[in-house]
Amino acid sequence: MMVAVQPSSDETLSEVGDLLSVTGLKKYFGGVKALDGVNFSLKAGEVHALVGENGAGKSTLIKLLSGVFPFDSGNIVLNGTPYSPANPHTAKAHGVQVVHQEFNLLDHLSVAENISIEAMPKTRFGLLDRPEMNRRARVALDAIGLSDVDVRATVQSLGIAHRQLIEIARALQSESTILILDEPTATLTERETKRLFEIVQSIKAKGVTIVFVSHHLNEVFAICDRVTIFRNGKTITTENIVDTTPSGVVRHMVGRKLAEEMEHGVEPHARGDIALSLKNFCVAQNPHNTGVSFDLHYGEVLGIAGLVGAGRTELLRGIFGIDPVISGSLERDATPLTFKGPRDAIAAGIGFVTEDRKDEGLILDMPIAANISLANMRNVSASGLLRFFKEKQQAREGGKRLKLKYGKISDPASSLSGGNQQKVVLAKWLALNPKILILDEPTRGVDVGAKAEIYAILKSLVREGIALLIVSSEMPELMTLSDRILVLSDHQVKGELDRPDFSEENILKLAYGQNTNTAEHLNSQNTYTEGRS
Amino acid sequence: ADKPVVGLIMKSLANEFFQNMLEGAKEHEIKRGDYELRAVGMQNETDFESQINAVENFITQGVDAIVIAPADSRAMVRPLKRAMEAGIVVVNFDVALDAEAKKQQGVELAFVGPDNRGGAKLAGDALGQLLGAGGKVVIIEGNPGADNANERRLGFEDSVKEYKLDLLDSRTAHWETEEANTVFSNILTAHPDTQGVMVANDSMAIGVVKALESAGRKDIAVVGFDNIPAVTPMIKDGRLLATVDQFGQDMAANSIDMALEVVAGGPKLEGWVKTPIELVKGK
Amino acid sequence: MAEQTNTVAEPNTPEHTGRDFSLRAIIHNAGIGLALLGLILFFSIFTEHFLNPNNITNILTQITINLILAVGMTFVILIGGIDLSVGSVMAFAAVIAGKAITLPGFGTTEIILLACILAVTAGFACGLLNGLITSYWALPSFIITLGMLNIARGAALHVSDAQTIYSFPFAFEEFGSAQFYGVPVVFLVALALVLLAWFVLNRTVFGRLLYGIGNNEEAVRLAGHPVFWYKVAAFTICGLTAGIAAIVYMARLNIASPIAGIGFELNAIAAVIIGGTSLSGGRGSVIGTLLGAFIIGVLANGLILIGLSDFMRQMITGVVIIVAVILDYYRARYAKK
Amino acid sequence: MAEQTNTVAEPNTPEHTGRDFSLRAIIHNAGIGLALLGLILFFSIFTEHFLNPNNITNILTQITINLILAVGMTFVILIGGIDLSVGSVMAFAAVIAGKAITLPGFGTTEIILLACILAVTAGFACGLLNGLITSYWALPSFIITLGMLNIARGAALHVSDAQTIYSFPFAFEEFGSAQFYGVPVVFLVALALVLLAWFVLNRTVFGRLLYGIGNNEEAVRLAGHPVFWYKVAAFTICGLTAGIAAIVYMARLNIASPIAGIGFELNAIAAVIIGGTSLSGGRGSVIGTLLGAFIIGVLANGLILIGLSDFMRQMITGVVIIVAVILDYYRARYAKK
Ligand SMILES: Nc1ncnc2c1ncn2[C@@H]1O[C@H](COP(=O)(O)OP(=O)(O)OP(=O)(O)O)[C@@H](O)[C@H]1O
Ligand SMILES: Nc1ncnc2c1ncn2[C@@H]1O[C@H](COP(=O)(O)OP(=O)(O)OP(=O)(O)O)[C@@H](O)[C@H]1O
Ligand SMILES: [Mg+2]
Ligand SMILES: [Mg+2]
Repeated sequence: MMVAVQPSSDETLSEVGDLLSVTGLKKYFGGVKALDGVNFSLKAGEVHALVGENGAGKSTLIKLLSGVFPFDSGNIVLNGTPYSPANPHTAKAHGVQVVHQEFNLLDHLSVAENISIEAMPKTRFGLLDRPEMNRRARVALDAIGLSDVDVRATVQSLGIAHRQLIEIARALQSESTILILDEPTATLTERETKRLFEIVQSIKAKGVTIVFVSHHLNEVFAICDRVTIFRNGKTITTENIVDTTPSGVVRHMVGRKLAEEMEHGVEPHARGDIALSLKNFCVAQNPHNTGVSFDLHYGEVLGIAGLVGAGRTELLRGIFGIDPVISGSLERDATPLTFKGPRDAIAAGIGFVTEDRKDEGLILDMPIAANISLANMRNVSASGLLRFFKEKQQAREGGKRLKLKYGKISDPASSLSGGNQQKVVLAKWLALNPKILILDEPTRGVDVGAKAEIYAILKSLVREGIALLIVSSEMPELMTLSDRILVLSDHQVKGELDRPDFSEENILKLAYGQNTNTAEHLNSQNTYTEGRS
Repeated sequence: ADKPVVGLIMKSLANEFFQNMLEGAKEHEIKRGDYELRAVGMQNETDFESQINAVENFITQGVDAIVIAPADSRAMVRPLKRAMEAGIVVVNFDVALDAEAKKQQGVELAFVGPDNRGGAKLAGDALGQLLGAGGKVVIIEGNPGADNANERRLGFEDSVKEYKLDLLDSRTAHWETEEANTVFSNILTAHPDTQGVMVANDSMAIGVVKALESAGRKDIAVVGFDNIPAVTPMIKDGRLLATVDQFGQDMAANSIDMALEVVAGGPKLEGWVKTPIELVKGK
Repeated sequence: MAEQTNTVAEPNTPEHTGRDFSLRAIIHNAGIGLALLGLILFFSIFTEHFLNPNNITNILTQITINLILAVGMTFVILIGGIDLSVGSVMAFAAVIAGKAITLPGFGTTEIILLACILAVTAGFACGLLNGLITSYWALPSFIITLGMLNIARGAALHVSDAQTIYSFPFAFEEFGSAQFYGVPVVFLVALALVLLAWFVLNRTVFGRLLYGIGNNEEAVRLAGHPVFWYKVAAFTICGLTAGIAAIVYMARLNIASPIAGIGFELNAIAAVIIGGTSLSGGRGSVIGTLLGAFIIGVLANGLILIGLSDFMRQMITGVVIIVAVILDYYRARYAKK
Repeated sequence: MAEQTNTVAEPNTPEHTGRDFSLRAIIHNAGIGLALLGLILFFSIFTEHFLNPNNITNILTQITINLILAVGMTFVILIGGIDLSVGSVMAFAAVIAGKAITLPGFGTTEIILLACILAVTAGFACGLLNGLITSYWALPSFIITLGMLNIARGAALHVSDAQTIYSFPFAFEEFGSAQFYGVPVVFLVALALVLLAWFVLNRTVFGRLLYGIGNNEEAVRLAGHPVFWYKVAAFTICGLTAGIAAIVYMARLNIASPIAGIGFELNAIAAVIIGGTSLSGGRGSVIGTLLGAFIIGVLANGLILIGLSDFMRQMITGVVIIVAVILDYYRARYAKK
C-alpha cells in the first residue's frame, strides 16, 4: 500500500512539527538542472532515506542543506525559521552535520586529527591538546568498531573502507540535530555496515534526525522510517517504510519495472579454456609464503569475496602488473607471462576496472569521450594523430551500451554523477574489447537501475566468451554474477564455492575463518540481508 | 717559512672583466712564485653577502693579505675592518670603498684602481666631441645600485654637462646584452632622433650596436666601457666609436704586488693609487 | 535538466558539440586576448610610436626568445612540472654552439649547421637529464631543474671560460635580422613552433596523454601508457626549445654569452601562466602561452615608450602581471556561465 | 604492513605503534641529517679549516638569512603555495628601515626599534597583500608573488633612489656581529624562529589546519574552518620573516641595499624542499627546513674552502642539490618499510 504525500501543491508538505522542510528548491549548474523543484521534510528523530538513480540530485540537495553551494530558488525552513546556510560553518552551527559522498579526509594527517578536524581540543593555553585528541579519537573509533586502527597513523595508510568509517566517526564527533549520511555504505562490507546501523540506531535514540542515502534498498528497509524518492532533480514522493515495498520504491525511482536481471543468476553458458591461471601468486604485501592459485576460464565469472583488507584489491593489482609480485606464476592462455606494468597486461587482452574511480579511473577534467578512449588510443588514432570523429563515435556507442546519462560527450567527466562516472570507467575498458576483464567493486555507488544494466552487460560479455574476475563487497552481487566464488582472507584463499553452495552464510564463514565471534556476526548478518537480492 | 697567502676577492667571475683579471692574477702567481693565491668570486653582482662571507672565511683561514674588489662600497667596510684588526693586510682595488663609510668606521685604507667616473667621462667626451653642443644622447646604465654603474653614469653625465648635450633618456639594462638590445630598440622607437649612446659596459654596447644594425641606423654613435675582446672588431670598423680600457688584467696582479710589499714590511699604502685608463678609439 | 542530461535518446550532433567546444575555447583565449588588446589600445593612445611598423617589428623580435622558451615550458607545466633551468640551458647551448661556430677551417654552411645541431643537442641532453631524473625517482621538478640551472650555468661559464664568444659567420647574422614583410624571420620560427606545439598537444595521442598525465597520472598509467617516457619527453621538448632559443639568441645578438638568459625562466613561466595554463597541470593551451608572451613583451615595450622611470616600470610590470591573472579569473568565471 | 591492516584479531597497542611512529619520524629527519653529516665529514677530511670554530661560526652566520626566509617559506609551501617575492620584499623592508634608521634627531634605542618595527611591518604588508590576492581570487601564488617580486623591487629602488643606505647606529651593528659562546646571536634568532615555527605547526590547531589545507583544502573548508584567513596568514607569516631577514641583513652588512636579496627566494625554496617538504603541500617539517638550510650553507662554505673554481663550485652545488633529493627518496622508501 502506498501512502503518498503528493507534493504536487507545494505548501502541503510542511506540516507542523517538521524539523526541516524544503519546498520548491532549485539548483542549476549552468544548463544542468541538478535540482528542479524539490519538496522534502524531516520529522524530528526519524531516519529518512533518500533514494533515486545516479544523478537524480540527492547529493546536490545535501550540499545545499550543508551550505556547500547556495541554492537558486525555493525555501528551506529549519525549526520554524528560514534557513539558507552561506557556508558549511553556518550549517554546522545550526546542527546540520554531513558525511559527504566524496572523501573529505586529509591524507597526510593522523586519524585523530581528521576526526577532530572541526574542533580540535585545546589546552588551557590554547594549544593543541594531543592526548585529549587521541583519546577522543580512540573513543570514536572504538564506538564504530575500528579498535584496530592506530589513531596516530596517517589516513593515507588506510584502505578505502576504513576511510569511510573515519569520516563517519568524525561526523559523530559534534553534537548535531540532523546527521546526513551520503552513501556511507558504498565502500563498506557487510560487517562494517551492520556496525554503522547499530550506531545509527543509537544516535536516533538520542533524538538525532538522520538522513540516509543509499542505493541498497535492503539497507533502506532495514533502518529507515521514511523514504523520499528522487527522479531527474525532482522529488517524486515520500512514503512511510512500513507502507511500501522495495519493488514499489524501485518503480518510483526508475519509472519502469526493474529488469529481471537482479533476481536471476547468469544463465547457463559454455565454459571455455583456461584464460588465466595463477599458481601460488604472492604479492609484495602478502605476509605469508603461500600465495593465491586459481584458474579462470573463458566464458566464466569468478567472484572473489572477502572482508575489507583481505587483500583482494592487492591481488588484482598484482595480476595487472601495477604492484610488484614476489613469487608464483601467472599463465595467460597456458603461456607463462610476467607483466612489468599495465601495458603488458593490456597487451595480453586484460582490462581492469579499478575500485577508486576518482584517483585511478578517471581524468575528471577531461571530456567523457577522452576518458573512454584512454585505454585504447589505437582505436581512435592513426599513426599517432587523434581522429576526433571516431573518438566521439566510440564514446557515444559506449555510452549507449551502458545507458550513460550525460549532457554532451565533450563535457568533462567531473560533470557526471557518481554512478555515471563509474559507467564511463567501464566504457573505457569495454572499448578495448578485452579477453579478460577484471573488476574491483564494479557497482560501487551505482544506482539500482544502472546496476541492473551493468549486470546485464557483464552477463552478455560472459556469453561472448570473455573471462570475468570480479571483486565485490556486496555478496548478493557476487552470488548473482559469479559461477564460482573464491573467498580470500589475509591474502590466502580460504575456500571456493560453486553456484549450488552460494549463500552469504557460507561466504562469511570462510571469510571470517577461525575468528571467534563468527557466529555472532553471521546471525546478525542475516537479520537484514533479506531484502538485498 | 711558508709562502705568504693572499686571498683575492672579486666580483662575479661570470663577468669576463673579472675573469680576465683572475687569469692575470694566476699568471702573476706563477711568475712570482713566492706567494700562494686563493681566489673567490661571487655568484652574481648583487650577492654582497658572499663577499662578506669570503672575507670572514679568509680571516678564519688566517691569510696574510686580502685583496678585494668590493661589490658594494659601503657594505664591505666593516668586515674589512675586522680583517685589519686580525692583522691582515687589506688592499682595496677596482671600486673604492665609500669615503664617508670609511671615516665612520675609522678605517684608513688606500685604494688601488682606475677612476671609473673619469673613464666614463673620457668615453662621453669622445661622443661629445663628435656630436657637439645640443647632440641628442641616451645613457644605458648598469645595475642600479651598483657602485661602478653609478660612477660611470656620473661620468657620462659630466660629459653631457660639459658638452651641453641633450640627454633624452637614461635607462638600465642590468649589464646584459640581450636586455640592452631590447631596451635600446625601444628607446630608439621613442626617440628616433637619438644621435649618440653612452653605454656603461661593452656587453651592453654589443646589444646596442646590434639594435642599431637591425634598425638600419648607421648615423648613431656608440661608446662603451671595458674594452672586452668581443668589441675589438666593432671598434675597428667604427660601429663602436670608443671604449675605455682599465687594464683589468693587470689590476689584480698589481694590487697583489702592493699587498705583498706591505706584508714584507713595506710602508702602508695611502690615498688613491690610480691605475691607468685609456680611451680606445678606431682610426 | 531535460536537454543537458538526457540519455543517448537525443544525441547531440558532432557538429554541434564541436562548435560549442571551440567556441568556449575561443572565449577562453579571447579573455587573455582582451587584456592584450586593452594594453595595445592603451599604449596606442598614450604613446606616439607604439603602432609604428618598426616598433611592431621590434616587439615581435623581442618576444621571440621568451616565446620559444615558453612553448617548451608549456609542455612541462601541462604535466604538472616546472623547468627552472631553461635560461641556463640556453646559455650552455649557446656557448657550445658558439665554440663550434668560431672553429676555423669549415665551410660557412657546414659550420652553421653543425652549430645549430650542437645547440639543439645540448638543449636536448639537458632536458632529457631533467626528465629522466625527475621521472625515475618521482622527484619534484622544481628542485631538480634548480640543480640543473646551476649545473648548466657552471658548465657554460666553464666551457667559455666566462668569455663572450663572438665573430660569427655573416650568413648567421643575416638570419637573425632577416624580415619577411616586416615580420622578423626568427619570430616566424617561434610562431611555427607554437603551431607545431598546438598540433602536437591537440591532435596527437601524445599530446592528449600529456594533458591526461597532468590531470591524473595514475589513471593514465593504469590505462597502460608509458607515463615515464611521456614525462621524460615533455622535459626533453622543453630542453630542446631552450636549444632553439640559443640559436635565435646567437643569430640575433651575434654573440654567445655564458651569462645569457639569467631570469629567463621566470619570464617564460609567467607567459605560460598568464596564458591560462594551470601550474598544477592538465589545463591550458599553447595559444594562451602565445598571448601571455605578447602581454609581457608589449608591456615591456610600451612602458619604455611611455617614458616611465625604470623603477616605476618594474613596479607597474608587477601590477599588470597580477591584474592580468585577476582579469583572467573573471573571464573564466564568465565563460563558465 | 600486516600489523597495520589486520582486523580486530591482532590489535596494535597504541604504545607500540606510537613508538614506531616517532621512530619513523626520526629516521625521516635523520635521512636529511645523514646527508648533511656526510657533507660535513667530507669537508672535515678534505679541507683544513672546516671544523675550525671560527669557520663554524661563519657557517652559522652565513645560513642565518636563508634560514629565516626558509622558515616563512615553509608555511607557504605547506599550504601548497610558493612565495617568489621574499628576496625583493626583504630589500624593500631593509630600504624602508634603512631610511628610518638614518634619520637624525632620535635616540639610538628608539630609532633602532622604529626601524625594526618598520621592517617587520613592510614585510607583513607585502605578505598580507600576497595572501589576500592569492586567496581571494584563488590565483596561483607563483604568478602573484612573481608580480610582487617586481613591485617590491621597484619600490625598493624607488624609495632609495637606487642608493645603498648606510651608517647605522653602532649598537645595531653590534647586534649583527655579536656572539654567544661562538654562536652568532643572529643565528640564535633564526633558531628561535625555527622552534617557534615548529611549535606553531605541530602544537597549535592553526598549524595542523595549515597542513590540512595543503592536503585537502576543500575538506578543511567543509569542516567549517575559515580557510581563506588561514591561507592569508601563511603568506603573511612569510612576509613577516622577510621583514625579520631584512633586519638581520642590515645588522650584518651594515647597509640597506635596494638590490639585496636577488635570487634569495630560490635558495629559501631549495632549503625547504631539500628539507623534505612537499611542494604540493601538506607534508613536511620546519626541522627539515633547518637541515636543508644547513646543507646549502655547508656546501657553499666547504666548496670554497676546498678551493674549487667558481664554475666548478656552481656545477657541484647543482649536483649536490639533486643528489640530496635523490638520497632523500631512498631514505623515504627505507623509512616506509
Ligand atoms: N558541481 C557540479 N557542476 C555541474 N553539474 C553538477 C555538479 N554537481 C552535480 N552536478 C549534476 O547534478 C546532477 C545531480 O547530481 P548529484 O550528485 O546530486 O546526483 P546523486 O543523486 O547524488 O547521484 P549518485 O547516486 O550518482 O551520487 C547530475 O546530473 C550532476 O551531473
Ligand atoms: N597504498 C596503500 N598503503 C598502505 N596500505 C594500504 C594501501 N592500499 C591498501 N592498503 C591496506 O591493505 C589492506 C588490503 O587492501 P585491499 O584494498 O587489497 O583489500 P580489499 O580486500 O580489496 O579491501 P577493500 O574492500 O577495502 O578494497 C587494506 O585494508 C589497506 O589498509
Ligand atoms: Mg550522490
Ligand atoms: Mg578493494
